[in-house]
Amino acid sequence: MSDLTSAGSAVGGAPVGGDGPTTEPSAGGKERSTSLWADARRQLLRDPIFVIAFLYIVVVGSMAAFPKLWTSQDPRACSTDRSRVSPSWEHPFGTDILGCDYYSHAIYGARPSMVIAVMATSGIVIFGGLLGLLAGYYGGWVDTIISRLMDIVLSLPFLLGAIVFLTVIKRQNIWTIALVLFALAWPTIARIIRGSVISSKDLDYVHAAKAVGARNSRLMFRHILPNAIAPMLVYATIVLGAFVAAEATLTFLGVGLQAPAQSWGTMISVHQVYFLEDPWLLLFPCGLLVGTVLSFILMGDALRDALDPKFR
Amino acid sequence: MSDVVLETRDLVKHFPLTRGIVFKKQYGAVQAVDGVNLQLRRGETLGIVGESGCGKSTLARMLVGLETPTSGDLFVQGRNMSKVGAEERRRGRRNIQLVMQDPYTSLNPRMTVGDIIGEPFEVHPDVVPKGKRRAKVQELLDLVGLNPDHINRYPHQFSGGQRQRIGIARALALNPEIILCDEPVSALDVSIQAQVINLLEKLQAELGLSYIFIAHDLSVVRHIADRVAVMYLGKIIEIGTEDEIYDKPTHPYTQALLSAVPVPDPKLRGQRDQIVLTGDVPSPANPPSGCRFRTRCWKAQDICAEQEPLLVVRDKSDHPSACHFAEVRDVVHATE
Amino acid sequence: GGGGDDSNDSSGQSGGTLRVYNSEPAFLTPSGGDDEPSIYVLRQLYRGLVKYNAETSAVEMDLAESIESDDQKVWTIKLKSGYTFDNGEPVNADAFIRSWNFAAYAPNTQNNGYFMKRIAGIKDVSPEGEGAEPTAKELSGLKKVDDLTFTVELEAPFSGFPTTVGYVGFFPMAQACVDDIKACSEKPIGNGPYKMDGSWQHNVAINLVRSDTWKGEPGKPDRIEYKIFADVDAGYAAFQAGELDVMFTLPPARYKEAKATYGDRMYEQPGDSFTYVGMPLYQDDFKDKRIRQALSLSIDRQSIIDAVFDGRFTPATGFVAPTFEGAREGVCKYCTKDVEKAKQLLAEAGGWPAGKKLTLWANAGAGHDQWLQAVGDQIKEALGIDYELKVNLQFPEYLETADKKNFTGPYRLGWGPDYPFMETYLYPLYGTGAGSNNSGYTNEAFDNLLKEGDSADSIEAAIPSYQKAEDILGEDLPVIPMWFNKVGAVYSENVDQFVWNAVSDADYGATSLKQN
Amino acid sequence: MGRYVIRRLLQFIPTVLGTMFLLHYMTSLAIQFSGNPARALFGDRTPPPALLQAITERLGYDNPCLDQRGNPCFGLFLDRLQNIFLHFDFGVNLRQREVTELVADAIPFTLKLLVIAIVFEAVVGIAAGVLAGLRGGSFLDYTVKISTVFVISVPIFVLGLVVREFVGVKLGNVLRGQDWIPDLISVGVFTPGFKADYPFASLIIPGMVLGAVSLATTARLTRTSIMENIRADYVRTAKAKGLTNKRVIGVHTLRNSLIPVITFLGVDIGAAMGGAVVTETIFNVPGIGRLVTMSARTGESSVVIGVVTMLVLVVLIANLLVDLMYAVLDPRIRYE
Amino acid sequence: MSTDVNVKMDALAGVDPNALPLQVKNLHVEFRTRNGIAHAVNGVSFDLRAGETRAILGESGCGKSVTAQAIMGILDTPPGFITGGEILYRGVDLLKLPESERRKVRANRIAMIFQDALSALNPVFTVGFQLAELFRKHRGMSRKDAKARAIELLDLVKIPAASQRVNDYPHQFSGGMRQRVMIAMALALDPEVLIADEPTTALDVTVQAQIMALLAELQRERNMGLVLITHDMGVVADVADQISVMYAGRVIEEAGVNDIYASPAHPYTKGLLESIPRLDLKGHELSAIKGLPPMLTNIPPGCAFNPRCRYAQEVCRQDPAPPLYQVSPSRTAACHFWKEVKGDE
Ligand SMILES: Nc1ncnc2c1ncn2[C@@H]1O[C@H](COP(=O)(O)OP(=O)(O)OP(=O)(O)O)[C@@H](O)[C@H]1O
Ligand SMILES: Nc1ncnc2c1ncn2[C@@H]1O[C@H](COP(=O)(O)OP(=O)(O)OP(=O)(O)O)[C@@H](O)[C@H]1O
Ligand SMILES: [Mg+2]
Ligand SMILES: [Mg+2]
Repeated sequence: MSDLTSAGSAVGGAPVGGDGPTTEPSAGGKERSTSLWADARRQLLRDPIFVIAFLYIVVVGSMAAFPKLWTSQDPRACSTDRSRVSPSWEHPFGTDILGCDYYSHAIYGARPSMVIAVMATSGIVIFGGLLGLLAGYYGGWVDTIISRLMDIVLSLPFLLGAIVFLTVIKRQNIWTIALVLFALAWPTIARIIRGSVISSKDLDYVHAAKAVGARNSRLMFRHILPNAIAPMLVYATIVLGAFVAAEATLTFLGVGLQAPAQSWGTMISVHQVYFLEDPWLLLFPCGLLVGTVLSFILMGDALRDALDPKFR
Repeated sequence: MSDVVLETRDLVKHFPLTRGIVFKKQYGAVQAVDGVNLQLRRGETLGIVGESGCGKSTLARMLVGLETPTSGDLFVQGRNMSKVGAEERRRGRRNIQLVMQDPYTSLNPRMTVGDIIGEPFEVHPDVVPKGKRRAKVQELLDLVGLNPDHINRYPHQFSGGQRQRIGIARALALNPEIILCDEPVSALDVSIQAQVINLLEKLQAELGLSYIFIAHDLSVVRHIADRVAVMYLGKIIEIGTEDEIYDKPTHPYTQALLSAVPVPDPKLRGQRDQIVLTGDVPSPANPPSGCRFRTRCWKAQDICAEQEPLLVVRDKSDHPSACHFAEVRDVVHATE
Repeated sequence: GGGGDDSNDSSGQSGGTLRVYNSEPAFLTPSGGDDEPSIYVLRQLYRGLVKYNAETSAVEMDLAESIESDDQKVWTIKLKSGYTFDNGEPVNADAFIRSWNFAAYAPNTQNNGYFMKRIAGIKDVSPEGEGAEPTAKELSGLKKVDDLTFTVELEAPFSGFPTTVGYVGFFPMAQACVDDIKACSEKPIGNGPYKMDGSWQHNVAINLVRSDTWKGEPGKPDRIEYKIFADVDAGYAAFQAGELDVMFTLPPARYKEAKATYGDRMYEQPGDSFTYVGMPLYQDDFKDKRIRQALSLSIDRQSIIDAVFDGRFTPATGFVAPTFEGAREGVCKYCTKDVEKAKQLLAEAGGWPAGKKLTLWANAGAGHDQWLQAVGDQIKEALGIDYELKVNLQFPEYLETADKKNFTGPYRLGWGPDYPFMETYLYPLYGTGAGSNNSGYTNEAFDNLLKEGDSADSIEAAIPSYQKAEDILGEDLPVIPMWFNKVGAVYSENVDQFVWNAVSDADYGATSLKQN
Repeated sequence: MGRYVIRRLLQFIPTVLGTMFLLHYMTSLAIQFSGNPARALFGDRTPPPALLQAITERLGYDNPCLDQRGNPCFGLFLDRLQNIFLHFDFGVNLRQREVTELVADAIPFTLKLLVIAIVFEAVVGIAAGVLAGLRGGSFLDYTVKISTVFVISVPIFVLGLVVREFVGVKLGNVLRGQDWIPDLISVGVFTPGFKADYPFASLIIPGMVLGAVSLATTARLTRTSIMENIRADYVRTAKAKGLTNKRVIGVHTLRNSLIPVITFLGVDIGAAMGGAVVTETIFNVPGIGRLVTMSARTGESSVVIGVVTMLVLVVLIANLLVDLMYAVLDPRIRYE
Repeated sequence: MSTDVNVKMDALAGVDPNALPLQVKNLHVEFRTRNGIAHAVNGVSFDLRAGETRAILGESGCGKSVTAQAIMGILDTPPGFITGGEILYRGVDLLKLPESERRKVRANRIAMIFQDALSALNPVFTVGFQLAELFRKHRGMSRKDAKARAIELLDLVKIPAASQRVNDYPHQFSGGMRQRVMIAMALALDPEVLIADEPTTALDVTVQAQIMALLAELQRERNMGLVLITHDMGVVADVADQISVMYAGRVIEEAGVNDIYASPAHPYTKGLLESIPRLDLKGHELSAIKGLPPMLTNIPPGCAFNPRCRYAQEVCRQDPAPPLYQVSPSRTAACHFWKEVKGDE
């Protein structure tokens, strides 16, 4: 009867498990190496909301990176003689109170907003991620110290903390603002990572790797971190949006970027007082800002769905 | 005794229960494994059975070095692993590999099959030279009956049985002598389970492996094991050859366990001598005094509470059994 | 001051509750309150030796019978009798001497101690050296003659002295107030037409009611409620929602809209606060006056005012507010835009160092960067000098930078008069070694003209000297005058007659409500 | 439970001290680098040195360490701690008012605002989340998702300004024109800012604006949580028990789903306090947020330290309460 | 005993007391998912007599639980949809009843036990609350009476110190006790049919023996029909009267318990029996069924088992799938070659 159960495997005895239930149609020939990420990518590209949000971010990103691509006007060529002129063909967004072209302002204003958000976010991802990883992986006193540190920072309400720090630092440029956002926000990511590291460090495959003799660094970076990274990525996307908005809010509170630096935040906070008279002065930068924040959040959402094994 | 490849002496694992923040105070311990003596001979399969929570996995984890014993010694090929340096321990660990219970969680979902099986080579670079690793991985895949072309696939593209084969291939990568299987088939369907069991047996025959095979399915253990140890609350309460345990069980717990296994034969219905135990397994944090089984035992007497029965051969049995009143009773073929 | 009889015949003029905008005051004591919100309240709670005429700014005796001097150095002050504090203490010579001494004595940490700086003996109660301890508790220059008479000796002659004592810092204080200054600030013991109803609800409201101990001309409303706002925009929103009767100021950006909406209930008048761009004369680049003139000539003040401030300011062509006696137009000949002349002057001065950026300074968070940027843009356009802004210093640090003379380029600052006498715009800002002379300007001729004015026989006689001094400034331009503010107040339909005092601003006690 | 509370309270100590030191150091640095905040009291006028010095002393900025850049001023910190913990003396602000008094004045407003915000956020957020969660993927779900996300992506100050202008002033003026609407509504609720005459009603709109920020998160959290729980086995059991749909959702799903939401709401109190900075400024609420913003700008370190320390305590205690609530809601969490 | 409270309060229109307690006819269920339509149940039929135990046997994913959920009416819709068939309770087609009527059947007449008792009990309510709820909502009892009944029930399922344990939460019970609580809950309203979906899979053998003994006892007492879903051939041999073997959403063999074990008529059943290691039969190599069960989104044409079948011929690979052949008066098998399979031993 054994001839019946063995399905012609080279070794004999053990049957080859044929094409499993989850294999793609046998296209023959080449193996496509699909991973969770590849799957997620495919699903994301099919999601119209994600695609629109992504395109929007690409547009904003290119404004930040290559403003010249979008406008040939010099945003600093101003004249108080044409203060607050309504949108026209020549000035599609009109002019601001100093008579500068508002459209080119908006284009050039993308950079500080995006740079701050991107720098602060990469900071918290790297630093927060690392501390979270260490705390979660080693536990014990390492965890105690890092956790207390996180408690201290987290117990400071975010905006209050930012105000205190920025008034103290005083040099309010994109670096310091990014630094403060980073300094106040890293614990959240650290906490997320710590949580997912703690829950994944006892997973069977980590033990399996340990059992073949893998060292701590290998366990951490090869096995634990890649699996903890999905929630972090989702959070990071949302945080990017939050930081874009935070920059504007700090500027409104008078501790954000200062003239002559131009960001959407400064545009909004300078012109918010005119929103009854000349609403477009508020609407254009606000629209860009809200669009960016919205796009980041929606991208984060879509990413979460795509990476969530429950949905596959 | 040169053919003993693995031996434990009084192996103990207690998980402390603590309270306090700065000054941790221990107020008790989960006695997960409490003084286990085992020997594993070359080429043999030692089955370990017992109810959930009795310490089987903890024992296994100590054997492969995932858990440090609280006390006791572990000898691998005569070397006391608790006395050697860290590096040697790491090398010694190569000799014992682990196959885990759940094929769905024991493989890293973000690594390809090739990476998973090849990982041991990266950890121990001296085993296979760099250039030959891929070929070796494919060889292993072939050995466990998977298509070597699937080396770049991810675990989720395989079924449970196939995943378990990947786990076995990973365990085989470092050419170990001992493979520890912690419930390797519990998560699989019967039809698939048989495939894996057959594979394990085939590999043992071909490669001369020694197995420690943990399961709570007594039929599977009987099928594969040469000798069987029965655990209860962190202790081995009976140990012997497969025939001795199944045909001539002497410990009341073993007897109850065996009698509770349903036999897939309706003709035997109502004819078997079923012993239905009452009550639950006591907490390992607070085990009963004396004999740990006495709270559920129908034979229990005063002595059982006072004196812990040793795992020795007694008058009415031919193999070691930790019961003061060890006595053979045929439960499987009871009334045939 | 007249008696208390006139309000009775003009019925419908007196009574009602006036709700006004205010910010949180710092201290409600004459010795401590030096900020606008405090002063607005204090002026209704307290009264001093003199008051200012609402239209002409002229000094009129209030509690004083007379203030006289022969040498402009020793002044004799005679008080009217019969006035008391709310707690019954008499308002006599002691009340004034006590108050001024209390303010001057440094360890009492009273902000208005600053204003006692002209009185003889100030160095002993508030020494200047680093870490020096006061050697006296009382000003040697204050001498009581009898209950209603005392003399004040100044360090140096000052003809404008009578104009200064109408400032709240010179108001009297009761003994009980000095004994517990903290309590006195929470629940003031005033001597004026109103007293506090309840106590100070911090950050929320201050309510005043008519005081029955006041013997002078009574206030019009029965009650004045100061609603406290942290933010002028929030205050304006409340006004729009009908929650305020008077808003003495407007959010800059709302001016146009307010004018359109409340045109007939808007009060506008030239103000006296002076905004300028200071020149760091201690920097080599600014030593040549032609450079300063060129910079000033490049600026179109009106255009900036129109763009950034909705035309709310008056371009400055002099250094003294136009409302002041002795002020003239066109003192500064370089204060209207003339690009050709600017270029020419710059060229004559040897041009601006190539590639060097002009650094424009302002303190952070007060919205100055906007107009400063416009100034920079205009200079850049006219003279081709590129600029950068340095606008990130908080006020304390900014002021310290000014004190230490560390500015590297033109800096914005402002000045408000301490008393209605044109000297207040001159000596403190440009006198050699004067406290607020941040540009480091020194000119002997200027100093001498001021001295001449200070010791003139009367206020009127002093003016010509001061005007000559101002002319020197117009040529030297130690600071570039930008503009004087324009008062823009709005009031609600409940208000019958709104009264603005050119010196002491909105006068709530004199503002009457419609009766219905 | 009591033991747990004590343990948690002890855990606060390092956190509170750490936060206080952080603030102390930041504010000391501020003085070291940018000079004496008392100087700003005099503005353009240069104060007599003795007066400035006396005021500096009175405010406690005379410690010589404040002249050395980078000096952490441990001595000053210890003095402050002593004053705070032994005498409950947090120092004075630039206007020489006791910080404790300032806080006592301001905190009732902030607390009221927070309560309104949290209640609004909880009621509306949870309701929206439940509706969306029950009909995952429907139009309603979509609407809730988009509208809540939209609300978070608008910076709170823009939202606040727009609401103040359009709801408080414009709509309010229309309502105030109608005689039949009671004053409490037209004057009290629809107001552009806080009003002492309507201490509660006039905080409703500011509270809602404050709550709107986290509304989206609450709604989304509830939605996910509901969607997870609605598929849970015990919900299936509840259905199998023949319970009405209302009871299945209202009793068996909601309570479980609310556990993470309540945790979030607790943690959000901290964030809401931060948001109060903006809301209080826009709506002229004389609360803590406005106080601390002003103090930070004028460099009044004692106020900043005092106020933020108290806020941190509030946040920590809120977290503790949430934990306790968690234990009440979820019996699985047991504390020794 | 308090039988009075067990009187069904809500009468169900059209009930024929003489009809079978449960009949499933040609049930079809599909799941509409992102990855296509999964045909989880493709024409399941079986009858259940009072007092009888019918085992539904099959591998993981073959549709056993979905069938049970469809009978209870607790399928997640969407994605699950019943696309055909009838479910008759004493002659009444439950699928045609409005939801409010249907609700009265649940727990009252047909009750269910789930596999994982820990997750099937609500973690945030006491066991007593969850038991008493049934009496309060279906019988309108007061809290106090309901509680008393809950204690009685816990006693009935042999939970020691029931009157104290009634206030405990599920996590405070051991696995076996939780499953007993589930049983108590299912039996509370004295149903005529009990569906037990793998009631002992998560339990140790010794506990499994306790639970199965308890179930058998209660079933006998109440003359209740029991649908036992399991994949444990041993348990089935011990307790079942009738067996339906499922494969890929279809019943492929149906017979009395002795017949199946003695001579399986479907190659799948046969393979299943051969692949279990048996305590009493040691030694010979296990004969495994090669290959894997099909994906339900992509069931092969013809007999779903054909790719794994050693008897398969061309006819098996072609639609339609083999019908249920009448093997003997009381048994059927869906294999074209049932005769060969049955005879081949
Ligand atoms: N890290 C740990 N900390 C504390 N207690 C533990 C830990 N690991 C295991 N235990 C306890 O030790 C006992 C034995 O656990 P173990 O996992 O070895 O049981 P097992 O026999 O493998 O059970 P199963 O059959 O369910 O796998 C259990 O009571 C368990 O709760
Ligand atoms: N909610 C669902 N959404 C999509 N597919 C489902 C859902 N529930 C079940 N299925 C699918 O229906 C098929 C049958 O599932 P079912 O739970 O009935 O299997 P089972 O026979 O009970 O298996 P097990 O022995 O593992 O419990 C499976 O392939 C499963 O993937
Ligand atoms: Mg285990
Ligand atoms: Mg199932």
